Amino acid sequence: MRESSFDFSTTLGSAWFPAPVFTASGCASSGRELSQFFPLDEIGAVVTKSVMLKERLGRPTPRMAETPSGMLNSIGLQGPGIDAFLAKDVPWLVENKARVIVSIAGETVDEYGVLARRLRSVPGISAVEVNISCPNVDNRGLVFACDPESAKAVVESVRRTLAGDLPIIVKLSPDVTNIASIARVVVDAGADALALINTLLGMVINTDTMFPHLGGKTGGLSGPAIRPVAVRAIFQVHEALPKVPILGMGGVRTGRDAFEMILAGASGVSVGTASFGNPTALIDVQNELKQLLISKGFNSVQEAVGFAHRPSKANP
Amino acid sequence: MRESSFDFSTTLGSAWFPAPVFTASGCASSGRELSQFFPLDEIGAVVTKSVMLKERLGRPTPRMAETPSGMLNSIGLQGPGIDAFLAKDVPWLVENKARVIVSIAGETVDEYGVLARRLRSVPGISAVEVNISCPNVDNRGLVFACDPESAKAVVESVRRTLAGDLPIIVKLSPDVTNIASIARVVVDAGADALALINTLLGMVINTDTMFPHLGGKTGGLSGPAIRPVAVRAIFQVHEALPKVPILGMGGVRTGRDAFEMILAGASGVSVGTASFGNPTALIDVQNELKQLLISKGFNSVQEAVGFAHRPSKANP
Amino acid sequence: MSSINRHSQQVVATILSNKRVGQYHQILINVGEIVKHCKPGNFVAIKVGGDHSSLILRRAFAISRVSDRGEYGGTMELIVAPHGSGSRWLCTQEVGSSLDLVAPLGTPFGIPTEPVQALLIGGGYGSAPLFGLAEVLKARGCRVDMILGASTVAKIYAPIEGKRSVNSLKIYTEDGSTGEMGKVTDPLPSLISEGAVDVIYSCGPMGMLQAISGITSNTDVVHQCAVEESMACGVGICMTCVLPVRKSDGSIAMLRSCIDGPVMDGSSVAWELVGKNAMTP
Amino acid sequence: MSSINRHSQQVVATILSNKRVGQYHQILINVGEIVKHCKPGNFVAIKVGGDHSSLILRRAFAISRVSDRGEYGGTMELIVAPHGSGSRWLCTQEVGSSLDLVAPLGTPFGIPTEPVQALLIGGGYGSAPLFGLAEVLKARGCRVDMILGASTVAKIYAPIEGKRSVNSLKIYTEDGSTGEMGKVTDPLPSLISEGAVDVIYSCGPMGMLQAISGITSNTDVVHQCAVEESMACGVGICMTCVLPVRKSDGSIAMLRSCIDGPVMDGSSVAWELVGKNAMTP
Ligand SMILES: Cc1cc2nc3c(=O)[nH]c(=O)nc-3n(C[C@H](O)[C@H](O)[C@H](O)COP(=O)(O)OP(=O)(O)OC[C@H]3O[C@@H](n4cnc5c(N)ncnc54)[C@H](O)[C@@H]3O)c2cc1C
Ligand SMILES: Cc1cc2nc3c(=O)[nH]c(=O)nc-3n(C[C@H](O)[C@H](O)[C@H](O)COP(=O)(O)OP(=O)(O)OC[C@H]3O[C@@H](n4cnc5c(N)ncnc54)[C@H](O)[C@@H]3O)c2cc1C
Ligand SMILES: Cc1cc2nc3c(=O)[nH]c(=O)nc-3n(C[C@H](O)[C@H](O)[C@H](O)COP(=O)(O)O)c2cc1C
Ligand SMILES: Cc1cc2nc3c(=O)[nH]c(=O)nc-3n(C[C@H](O)[C@H](O)[C@H](O)COP(=O)(O)O)c2cc1C
Ligand code: FES
Ligand code: FES
Repeated sequence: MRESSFDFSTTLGSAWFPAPVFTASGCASSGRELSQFFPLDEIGAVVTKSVMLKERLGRPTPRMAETPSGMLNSIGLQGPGIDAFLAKDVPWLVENKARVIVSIAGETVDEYGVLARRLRSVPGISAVEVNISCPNVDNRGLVFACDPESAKAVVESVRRTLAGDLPIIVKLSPDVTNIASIARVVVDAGADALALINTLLGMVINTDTMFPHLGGKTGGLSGPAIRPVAVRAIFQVHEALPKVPILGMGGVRTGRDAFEMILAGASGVSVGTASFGNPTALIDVQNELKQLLISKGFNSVQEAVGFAHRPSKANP
Repeated sequence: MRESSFDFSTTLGSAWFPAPVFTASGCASSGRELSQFFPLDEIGAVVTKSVMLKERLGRPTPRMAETPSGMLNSIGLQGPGIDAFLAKDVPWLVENKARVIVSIAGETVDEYGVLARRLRSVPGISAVEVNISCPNVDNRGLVFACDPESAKAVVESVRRTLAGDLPIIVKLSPDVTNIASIARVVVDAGADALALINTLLGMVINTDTMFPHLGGKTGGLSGPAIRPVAVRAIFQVHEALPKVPILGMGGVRTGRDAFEMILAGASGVSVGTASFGNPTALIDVQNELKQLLISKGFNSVQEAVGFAHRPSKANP
Repeated sequence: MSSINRHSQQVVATILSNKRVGQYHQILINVGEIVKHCKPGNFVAIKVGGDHSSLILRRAFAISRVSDRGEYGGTMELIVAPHGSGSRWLCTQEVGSSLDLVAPLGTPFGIPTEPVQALLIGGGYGSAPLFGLAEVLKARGCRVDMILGASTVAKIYAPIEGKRSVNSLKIYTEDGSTGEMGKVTDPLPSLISEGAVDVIYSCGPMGMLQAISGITSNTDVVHQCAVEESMACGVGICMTCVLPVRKSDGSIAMLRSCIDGPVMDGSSVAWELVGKNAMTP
Repeated sequence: MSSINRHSQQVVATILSNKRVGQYHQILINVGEIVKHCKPGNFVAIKVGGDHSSLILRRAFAISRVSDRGEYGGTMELIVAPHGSGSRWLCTQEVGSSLDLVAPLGTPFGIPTEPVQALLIGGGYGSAPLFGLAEVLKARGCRVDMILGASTVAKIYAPIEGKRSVNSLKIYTEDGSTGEMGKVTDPLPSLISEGAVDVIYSCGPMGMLQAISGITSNTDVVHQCAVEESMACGVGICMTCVLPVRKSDGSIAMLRSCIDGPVMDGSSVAWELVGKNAMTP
């Protein structure tokens, strides 16, 4: 395989991207900050921090704790609200030729619909990521992604509003008994693609103060520590729903890790926490991934998606 | 606090242990191997590898993969079966003055009852750990611990058989949407204590062969990587059921880690994977934990259990 | 903000020296070209723990001083307190070993265009960036007084060369082991009422910065403080390092101390809300 | 098994030398007293990646040679192939650095009480423990022939001193870059039928061990092989390193290669079941 004829592009639903490496929501702010380190148009797309309807200050500090090969965060969806976001952040990204996936988060089912409506006519957006891993205010604070009924209602509401204008990527939580069954529910409700996985719920106790370390008590666990859980989730969901594109994430730090997720069934890979330790992680992962795919004889990303599911000689 | 008057003992249900540090099931074989490195009577107790009714060869190799700050295993409950185990392993442990917690695993609800019956009159056993994190053969391979109904049935069956002879510790899986609700179900069904947590389901793909690395495809994730998930589970369950003793585990490597779990609500702590990297980990953890508790001014282990739940001045 | 971190780069640098000074380590690093863009107040983010490290986040350290002369080209000095695993690892790195770092990061101290009376206040290793700042202020014709404080003498960092760049230096320790017994804030009210201070530059524990802000609050004294919040990324992408800052309309914004700081206007920080639930804006 | 690992200890040892030899590193470590208990076939488990390592498991290496004389007291030599992150880290450790290791572990090669004709077969770094074994066998009056093989010359480990302790040494490479072109198993059938071999001692890739077992299966030749399975603990507590072994009644047991091995009776290993679902016993 010569590099020149290798097809590095990928698709998520009807959205096309020239490369399969993306930022992870909440790990690239609105994109500007990383653009000091590399041109944003070189990667597949910028997935923006989940935006809510109103401005939000988020959780008290400390908002982070480092853990072995991982970290906890409890940002609490701090952000400017959808209006300021659409007025300032999206135009800047479009001007800088970045492809944009907007991540939205609501406190109620209706809020998701309202957020989706705001996005409908905004130029330059490639897809919407629906982050359902936040607590449902109407329903005892239950996380939408942990409850099939709530998850379904959210996706239906977004689907109704967008009606095919933009591909819908639904982001799931790994903190469920059966992720493949939740995946099936949201796909039936209208998801075009799935993002797997959000952080795992975790806690660190500060042994000096003898209280939970984070201002928000619990936090989301991310980074290399969780990669085996992410790969398992991607593998299980791809096995159950082989035709549904997956945006894989959770602990990707090198091209090898991205390749692992593609073999498990991801069509694209997001890099989150790794950028905190290495501001050019996205570019490094992307270059290494391309070399790996070529060296393994693949002609395109697409050929490698889910390759680990092929029948083996040893265990047919 | 002077060391001499410090009370390092703990209890799990009606069972008393002179120290709160235990082996983790499956991470100390039957105890003999570790006794080359330290006397077994120095630690709280040996929790034996989950034993099944019949001899079992387990899963094909490779059975392990190292992951960032963790590892996957897919042993598949290899073991000699309950009869050989009771004939050979338990007497040896008793002879060597180790306190013994026997871990049992069944493929059906009835098997658990049968296993419990075999233990009833065996001298020298302090408690039974019921590992319900294995697949239920009768019920589509669903893991008992992931299904409240199956979990309940198993615990009831063991409870009926043991009728107070031995404390029952039920070991839960973190791979559930709501661990506190499963905890409540098994306590209502008769568990005297809970063991938290078993491994997380994970996968590594070998990027050379481009197949899942483990012979069993998926495996259980253990080690420091999962500690934040374990601490969170212990904290949540202790909050929901403050009177139920918890045996905490998942990534404990130092005295600080054990202390963290005790603050979260554990009455005792098991050390598993850490022994693979350091054969005297149990002794090191135990010594460090004791020093920490004393330096923080506690008079006993008991005083520190769940201490992180006290109201704080900052967030009353 | 789009100009912030415009000059920051990731470089692999070599340790030229590593000396214990009291309870700190003074570490000199050969960083090359980037020193040209380093200003007092900027910080550096360092990868710790080696190639297979389980510590995945960089650690932030104030740039104490830079030099672009000398036999090694651009060098940077850090003053590191061995606190937890990452900073301890750094303190044990030997001369000749490599460090992966990103610098310069964050906002620098603002330098007045006119000569003013500047008071520099440092707590513990917080004095590190103040000596470089003093030199710049002196070159602008400012009067530069300095007050350093710490719990005990071993935590005072005050190199002899540094003393030359200030007009006066006063030291306070809580245990009285050197200088006056007391806190850096003790002399402040009288200095301010005497009109001896136009601008305070401070760096040190958050409690100290808050106390100084309290004292300067109803005065004309400008207070530029270098804050210190737990940081996961250091480059503005994670939102973990935020501080509550009062906007002109009185509402609260949570600003990132890595990119909208570390140097902030002390009077705008809503100190009473740090670590509290800030609620809606 | 209760006597196995009776002498094993965790020690912090110092690297005395680290030389590249072909594609391997020859690493000499000052381990002290424990050498007294190290026998050919035993292995050592080493902590890798430094203090904050994300690599939480030890790495196993055959003990190539030990010496309890010399200026340093007890020393141990390892031959390490840079394979993945842990072994590569080990190969980059410099003279003077410390290693945390547990040794000696596992079963040693069985030494015949009578003088026999021994054939030692090593594949790649598998030759490492064979030279020490050769010395012991020679001292017992055995005839010792050695065959080494690898894909290419850089993967043949055959130190000059080592050659002195064998009666003959033959080398095979798959690419013919040194010695004969071919495999170590090529000459076996004729050597056996000539009656030139009583016992084979082998160490190398599992495929090679299996092939030798195939050739010896219907002969009187005893085959002691040192196997290599992925190991998490190295001390018998995790059950990850198992191999299917045929018991006398024909049923299969899964034995731990760390504690019931690495040296095993080649004829009892159910090679065809390695990595397969062994089902019920
Ligand atoms: C802008 C800035 C400048 C600093 N300048 C200096 C300096 O000149 N000299 C010096 O000794 N220290 C300085 N610090 C503090 C230094 O960053 C921490 O001591 C260090 O990060 C602790 O890491 P650790 O691994 O030793 O401790 P751990 O407690 O094990 O660290 C755990 C995690 O928390 C983070 N963390 C813990 N404490 C702090 C803290 N105080 N600030 C930011 N992150 C923290 C770490 O980055 C790490 O991710 C500065 C911090 C900031 C934000
Ligand atoms: C008894 C025994 C003796 C050995 N002797 C030698 C020797 O003398 N020289 C030498 O170069 N190598 C030897 N090996 C192989 C050596 O242990 C592996 O090359 C090494 O563990 C690979 O670690 P890594 O981090 O470089 O690779 P990785 O592939 O990154 O290792 C990942 C994990 O898999 C395990 N693993 C991977 N390959 C092996 C393997 N072949 N055997 C056991 N565990 C493995 C590692 O221990 C680690 O936990 C021996 C192995 C065993 C079991
Ligand atoms: C600091 C931080 C903030 C995050 N914020 C969001 C968010 O706003 N929306 C979202 O869907 N996921 C969010 N995530 C989750 C990541 O997008 C990603 O799913 C997760 O971190 C796993 O990937 P990683 O290990 O590469 O970071 C956040 C993660 C981190 C670490
Ligand atoms: C190799 C291995 C085998 C295990 N076998 C069992 C088992 O038989 N029964 C059980 O209840 N848990 C088993 N576990 C889970 C541990 O007991 C423990 O719950 C888990 O590993 C988390 O603790 P750790 O991180 O300290 O290892 C096993 C874990 C490992 C790593
Ligand atoms: S440390 Fe990440 S935004 Fe400031
Ligand atoms: S490596 Fe753990 S039992 Fe052999």
